[in-house]
Amino acid sequence: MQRPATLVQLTARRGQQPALAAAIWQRLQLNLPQPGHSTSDGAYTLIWIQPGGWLLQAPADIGNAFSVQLKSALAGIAAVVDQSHGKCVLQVSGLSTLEVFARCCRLDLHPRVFDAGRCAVTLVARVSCVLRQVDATPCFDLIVASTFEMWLLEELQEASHAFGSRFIPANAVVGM
Amino acid sequence: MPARIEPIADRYSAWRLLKEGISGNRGWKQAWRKPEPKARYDVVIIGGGGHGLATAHYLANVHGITNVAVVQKGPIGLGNGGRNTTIVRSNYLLPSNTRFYEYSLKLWEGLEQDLNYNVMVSQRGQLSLFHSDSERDAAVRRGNSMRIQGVDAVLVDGEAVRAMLPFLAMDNPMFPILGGLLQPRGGTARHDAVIWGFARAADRRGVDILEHCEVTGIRRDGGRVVGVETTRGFIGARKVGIAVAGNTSRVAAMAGLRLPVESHLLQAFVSEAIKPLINCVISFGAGHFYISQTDRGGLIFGGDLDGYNSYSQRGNLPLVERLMGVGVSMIPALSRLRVLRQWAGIADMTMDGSPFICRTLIEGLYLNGGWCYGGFKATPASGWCFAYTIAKDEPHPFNADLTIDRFLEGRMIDERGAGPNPWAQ
Amino acid sequence: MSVHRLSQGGHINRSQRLTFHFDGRRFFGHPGDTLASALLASGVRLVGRSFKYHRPRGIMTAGPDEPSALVELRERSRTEPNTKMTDVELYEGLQAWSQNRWPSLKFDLMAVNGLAGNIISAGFYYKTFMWPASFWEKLYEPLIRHAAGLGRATCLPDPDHYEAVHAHCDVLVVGSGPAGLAAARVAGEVGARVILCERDFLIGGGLLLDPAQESWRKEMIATLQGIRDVQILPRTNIFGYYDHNLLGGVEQVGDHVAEPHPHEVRQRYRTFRAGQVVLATGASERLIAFRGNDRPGVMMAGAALTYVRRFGVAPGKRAVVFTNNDSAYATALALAEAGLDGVVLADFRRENRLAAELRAHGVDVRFGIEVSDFGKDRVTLRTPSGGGDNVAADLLCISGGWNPNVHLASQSGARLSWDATLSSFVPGAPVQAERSAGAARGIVGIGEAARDGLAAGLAAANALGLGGGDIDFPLPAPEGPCAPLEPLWEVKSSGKAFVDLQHDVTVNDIRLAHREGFSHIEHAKRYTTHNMATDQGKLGGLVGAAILAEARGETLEKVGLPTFRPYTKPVAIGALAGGTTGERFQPIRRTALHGWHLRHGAVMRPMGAWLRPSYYPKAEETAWDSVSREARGVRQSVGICDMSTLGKIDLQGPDAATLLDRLYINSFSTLAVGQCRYGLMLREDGIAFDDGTASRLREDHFLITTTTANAAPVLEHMEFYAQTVWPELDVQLCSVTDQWAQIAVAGPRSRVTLAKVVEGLDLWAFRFLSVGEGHMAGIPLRVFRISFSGELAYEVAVPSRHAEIVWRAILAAGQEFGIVPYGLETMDLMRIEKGHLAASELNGQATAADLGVGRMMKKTGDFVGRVLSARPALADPGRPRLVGIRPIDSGKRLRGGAHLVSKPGSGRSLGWITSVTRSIELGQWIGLAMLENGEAMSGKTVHAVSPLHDEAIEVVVSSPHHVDPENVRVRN
Amino acid sequence: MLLIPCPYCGARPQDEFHYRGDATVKRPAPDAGLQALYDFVYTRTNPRGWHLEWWHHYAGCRQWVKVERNTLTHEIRTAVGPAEDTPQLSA
Repeated sequence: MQRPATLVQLTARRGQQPALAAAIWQRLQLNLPQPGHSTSDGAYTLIWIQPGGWLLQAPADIGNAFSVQLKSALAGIAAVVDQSHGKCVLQVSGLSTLEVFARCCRLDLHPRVFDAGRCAVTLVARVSCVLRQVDATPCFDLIVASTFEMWLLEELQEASHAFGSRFIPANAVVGM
Repeated sequence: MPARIEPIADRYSAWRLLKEGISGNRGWKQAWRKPEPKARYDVVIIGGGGHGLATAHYLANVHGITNVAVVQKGPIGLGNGGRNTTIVRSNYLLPSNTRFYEYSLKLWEGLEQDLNYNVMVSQRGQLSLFHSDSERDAAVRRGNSMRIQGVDAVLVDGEAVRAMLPFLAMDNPMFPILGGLLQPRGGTARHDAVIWGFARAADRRGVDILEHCEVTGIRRDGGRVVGVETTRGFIGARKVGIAVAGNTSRVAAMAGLRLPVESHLLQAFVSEAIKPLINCVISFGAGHFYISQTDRGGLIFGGDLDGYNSYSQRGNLPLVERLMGVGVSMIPALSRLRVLRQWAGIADMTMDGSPFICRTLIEGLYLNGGWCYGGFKATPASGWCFAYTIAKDEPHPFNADLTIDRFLEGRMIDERGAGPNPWAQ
Repeated sequence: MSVHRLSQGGHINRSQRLTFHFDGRRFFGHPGDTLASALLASGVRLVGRSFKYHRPRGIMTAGPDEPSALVELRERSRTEPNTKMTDVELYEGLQAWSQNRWPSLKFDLMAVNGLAGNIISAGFYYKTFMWPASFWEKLYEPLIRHAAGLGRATCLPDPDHYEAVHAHCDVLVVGSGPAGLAAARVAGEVGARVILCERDFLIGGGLLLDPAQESWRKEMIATLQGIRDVQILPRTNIFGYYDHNLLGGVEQVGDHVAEPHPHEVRQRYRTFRAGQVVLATGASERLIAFRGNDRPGVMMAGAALTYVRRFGVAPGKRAVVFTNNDSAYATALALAEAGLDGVVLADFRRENRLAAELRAHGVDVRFGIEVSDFGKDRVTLRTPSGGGDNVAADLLCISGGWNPNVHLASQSGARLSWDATLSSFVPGAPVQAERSAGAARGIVGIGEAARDGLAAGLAAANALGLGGGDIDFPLPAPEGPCAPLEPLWEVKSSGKAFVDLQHDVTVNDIRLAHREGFSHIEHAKRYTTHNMATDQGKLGGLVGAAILAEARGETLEKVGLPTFRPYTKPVAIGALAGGTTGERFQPIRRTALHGWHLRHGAVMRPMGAWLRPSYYPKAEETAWDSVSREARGVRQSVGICDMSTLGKIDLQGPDAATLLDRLYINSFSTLAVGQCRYGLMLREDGIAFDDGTASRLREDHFLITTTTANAAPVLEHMEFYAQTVWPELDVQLCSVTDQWAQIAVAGPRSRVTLAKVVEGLDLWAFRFLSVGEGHMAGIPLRVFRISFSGELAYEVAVPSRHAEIVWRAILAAGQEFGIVPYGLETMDLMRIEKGHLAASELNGQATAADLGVGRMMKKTGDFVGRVLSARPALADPGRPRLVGIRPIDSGKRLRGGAHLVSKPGSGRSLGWITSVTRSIELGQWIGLAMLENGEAMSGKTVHAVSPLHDEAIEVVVSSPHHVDPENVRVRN
Repeated sequence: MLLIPCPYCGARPQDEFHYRGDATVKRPAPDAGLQALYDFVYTRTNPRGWHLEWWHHYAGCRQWVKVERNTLTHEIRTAVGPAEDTPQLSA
């Protein structure tokens, strides 16, 4: 039911953040984003999740080999943990998106304070999620622990009840 | 026990009520006097809440120590004594607690006659519901512990619960109600009346209740206490007892004591008055929720702490949202009833969830505190044991375990097994 | 047209008629009406009975301040007791009933209580019902309970829905009168994100009562609707002001229709996190205490004005208006204009310049007059000199002055200060980012309030760094100064003069409370129940305080008011729950194999947030049939179990082993790569916290497992020590609970089964307590040789999305051995047979030694809990220790929670039973227990008693390891 | 719903955090003895006023955040990361 993606959690070893930034730049030409932000080239997205920690979102078809390669490339620089199965990505977009989030999230997502590229690790429907604004259409990626996926889909359904939303479990894209 | 010296004319009774009613209610006296402080007392109790006033009552009426003052920062009884959910019960697991609270329940059962004041002890039963096999085993362990110590407890199965309380949602997917542990002698009492009843009874025996008299310091001479500094001047005392729930750490600090206590918020709620719906006290394991109905008709309910240190007496919404969620999940009919008022008290949470009634390192200084959110039901026994401890300078067996030292010695009385996490106790 | 309905004016739609029922009688009203206005239009005066004396009562107010006009609204599962008819928007088909009367509203037998008024005065119940003691619960209390209460609640579940919505804004404006509208507009025009909340269904507040302001009201609404970042929320009452500028409110989405729209909620709980708040909550009119001030026909003057001007209703035929201030002049004028005969204005003051205008409209204006009684259609007027006059009137409007609605300001933490001009309290200096505006801070006049609102809105925006530029829009003209109010709280006379109409509290009750020493405002409140009714003393709170002040001989300012707390008006409990009830009460977590379990008939059981298979019954099987079949299957051949809920934490970094050494009582730095080890963690207080295994995947890479319940607490605990106590350690932690599904394969045939599935790992060379990597059809697997069942067993970790493929492959491989899927019940059965710990033993009260694993404690080095676990009482060998028990009579059953005693009837418990099961291996009940001196008691007999079940059986004490104590099978 | 100013994530609602008590007590050295451990685990100043305390941002960045909050007013004036020191506490 997930929107397929490869997800890898990167946590810099003590004092190795500059080395991690350099290694990531060399491999992906992406900067390590600051807290509350993400960087993306469309295919690869780096999301800040904690001090010294990022979630790398990569195409689904890139396969196991990717995280294995990354592991060896970052040996001694960062802990590399595959979370492709541990988390899944839901995409929520459409005109009523902010209204739906107002029903299940307590953050202020008004475009003045939370614009494209911003991200937050926060509670959505009482479950810890990574919330990232993909673009201001608005469109959000919601990354959630896979064991809570069904819960979250049900809650999003509930929150979008009044907006006549269509709900497409096949690729878990919620359109408003 | 010394004879009670109470002017017959001031006794409360139905006849008196009738007589006063006919003559315009002109003959009622002040429930307690408003005396000026004396220079010295045998005992000064800091704290005019239920526990402090009960202590004074038992000092006077059991131990014959009547040269006693109860000093209170503002008016009496507006702390936790006046803002609790009025539940009385003795359904504890650990023997130290069970015997203490059971003695308290026995005192409750005779309190109206003892005080000549209707404190409305109403033993309509207290039912603790369980939602899983392991919660049932824990309830069985607790109930058996009570029964072994001679306390009433009945295990009620799911069907019987359904019959007793047809409005319960028995089949919540995450919190099915499998049954409950009932203490038939549990119930409620009228909280304000308890304060006023103890105050009146102590006053009639000569205890001075000194309101608007804030303690600003505890004066010592060497290792011994000699009195208290107050906003109404210094008051000498041979012995000083602290019974200031909500402010235990602060007052103890005046005597240089540091305690294993954190002060936390506990909220309570009352609904609009409705005709009788809930006859007993019900508590749910699911998310911790308890509810009863007052004689006036309001549903009184509460749950967990807000969960952070606070002296503010103002609660916040997370607890409210969660509590109402549990309430409606368990009793769906609550949904359309309206909550009228919410308030909060300061609970002095200890590191094992159990209180202190003990001597301190300072001679003549005694401590009663750390009642977490269980202080109301303890009121009579707390006063009784504290009075005993002060009068005899040694603990009664009922409070022998309730010392501060227990943490250093490893004798915690941890009902919940939550450990030194006061917010979780 | 109804008898009292005016032919024109007001904000009702006369072209449409709504039908409704009150006490079974049919009435008509119009859109725009409240239930109260529609009943008044129909000439209904008696609508309710009071709480204690059951006195007849009418409609006093036109809003949520109403103390008397309460009804049971709607029926069956939608019953809403105690609903204020003044706060109910009329809808087609509305059904309402009067309450707290028997047998009927007109003839209420309980009214006999009124005759005993002097006896059942304040606090009477504290003085009686004490004898005999046993009669309280049996007789007195049931009588009191039956008589008390107001409306009846339903026992049925609520069919309607609720939701929570969380909003953020720069400026929240509460109240949409002139001040609120102006504040919202100016803040919106300087670019602030504004939310304007109005509890009423119409926007405008006091503007709705003045036809001359209608065009301005409409223009303001239209302008606000045109500003993009301004949101207007009618029917939204703010009930509380909380910390950090968060306010709570409820929007009544579907209360003005018979049933909410199918896709809509009934009520919406809203939170507002505001940068700045403008409280434009207006003012409430207060009562004057006099004999008969509660009778049907008495109405607040402002309410009467509202009925005439907003609802087009004449609330009576002949009226007296009794006032001590200017505001009631508008009422008298409106009543006269509405065509009432002989309107008398009795002004307590000496003179007033407004009199001429009123007299010109035929109003009989009299000065220096007070109302001393209101009887049936007769008002007694009295002059200070003692002269009297009776005036025929069926409507008596009263105004004792206005109290600013300071409820929310007070809740926000602001102190109140006394305003002598108003004889009332106004908000003092703000504590949070809020300010009051207009009547809410005592500003009188629509033009004045609008100007004040504009200033407040601008100041709020400025405080957020918004603003600049001249914002200018037309405002209503100021009304100019009004004549001062002359305080009047009570007109003294014999008889009952009420300060709290719903709770029947009289001035004499307040005085009695004072005589008995209940002189502090909070004591008086509690003793008399003044202010504790559903209107929370909005009408008479200050009046009662004034009576108390007089009795105490002190100023009203000194006496003060009881603390303001939520809720500004009562809130449906379901609304506050916000829809998170029933199945949505808490998040539900499902493993990757959840679907398979359901498809294969598993009985699911909640466990924390998880749903887990309890057992997999086949057709006709009882629970025990299923469990015993599953357990036999494992013990005799092979079984498979979903263990995915175990917590899994990934630890990396050069100092990972050091951190584990400091967190567990045993060592992990000595663990070889490819090995795993059982470990126990203590809390810092020395009590056992959690157990699990740690596996060393690489030199600097560990994977630890936790119990299901403690997965989150253990990670938090590790983060505490890693981040705050030993931040110098280079360790990276993260949860991989969701990444890996974990499948236990247990039983003597587990190896041969698994060998058919796992590639790249030689299971015959793979020793007990090893970890290795393999794969299946390209799916990477981690294999652990560990056992919770006591059998030869493995746990296979698989990336969770591939879990079902691997699970099915294992099932297929084991088919020839009769492989069984097994659930929690079987797992529990086997772990009890084996003597492994679970939550019933790890209950936060036991030490490592108590649990029989004290030997694991390393001899040297620091670890969490070491020091405090050595405290004397914890180190006492006499403490209850983990043992096994079984009944001597093998036919008897054991009960979890039974206690162990030396002999039945003993009053001293020696311990208790933590876990029980029927053993497959031993063919009888067995249990684990905590028993004093447990080790020394082995082989001895004690009694397991459960007085709750009236049971006592003899049991023999053994090692907790009922099955294979030598651990032969797991090493096989 | 308090707003906890997480030094990493910004102001966040209280329900993303677990409150974890007094942050002024420091775990003593392993050989400091029973009394020192006892004080660390059990003894609390429990002030009525400014209080330095732990809030674990469990639903966010998972840091143990040190927050200075007034226990009487609930006002918050500083928040720092787990291993940082705050400006001197004053009443």
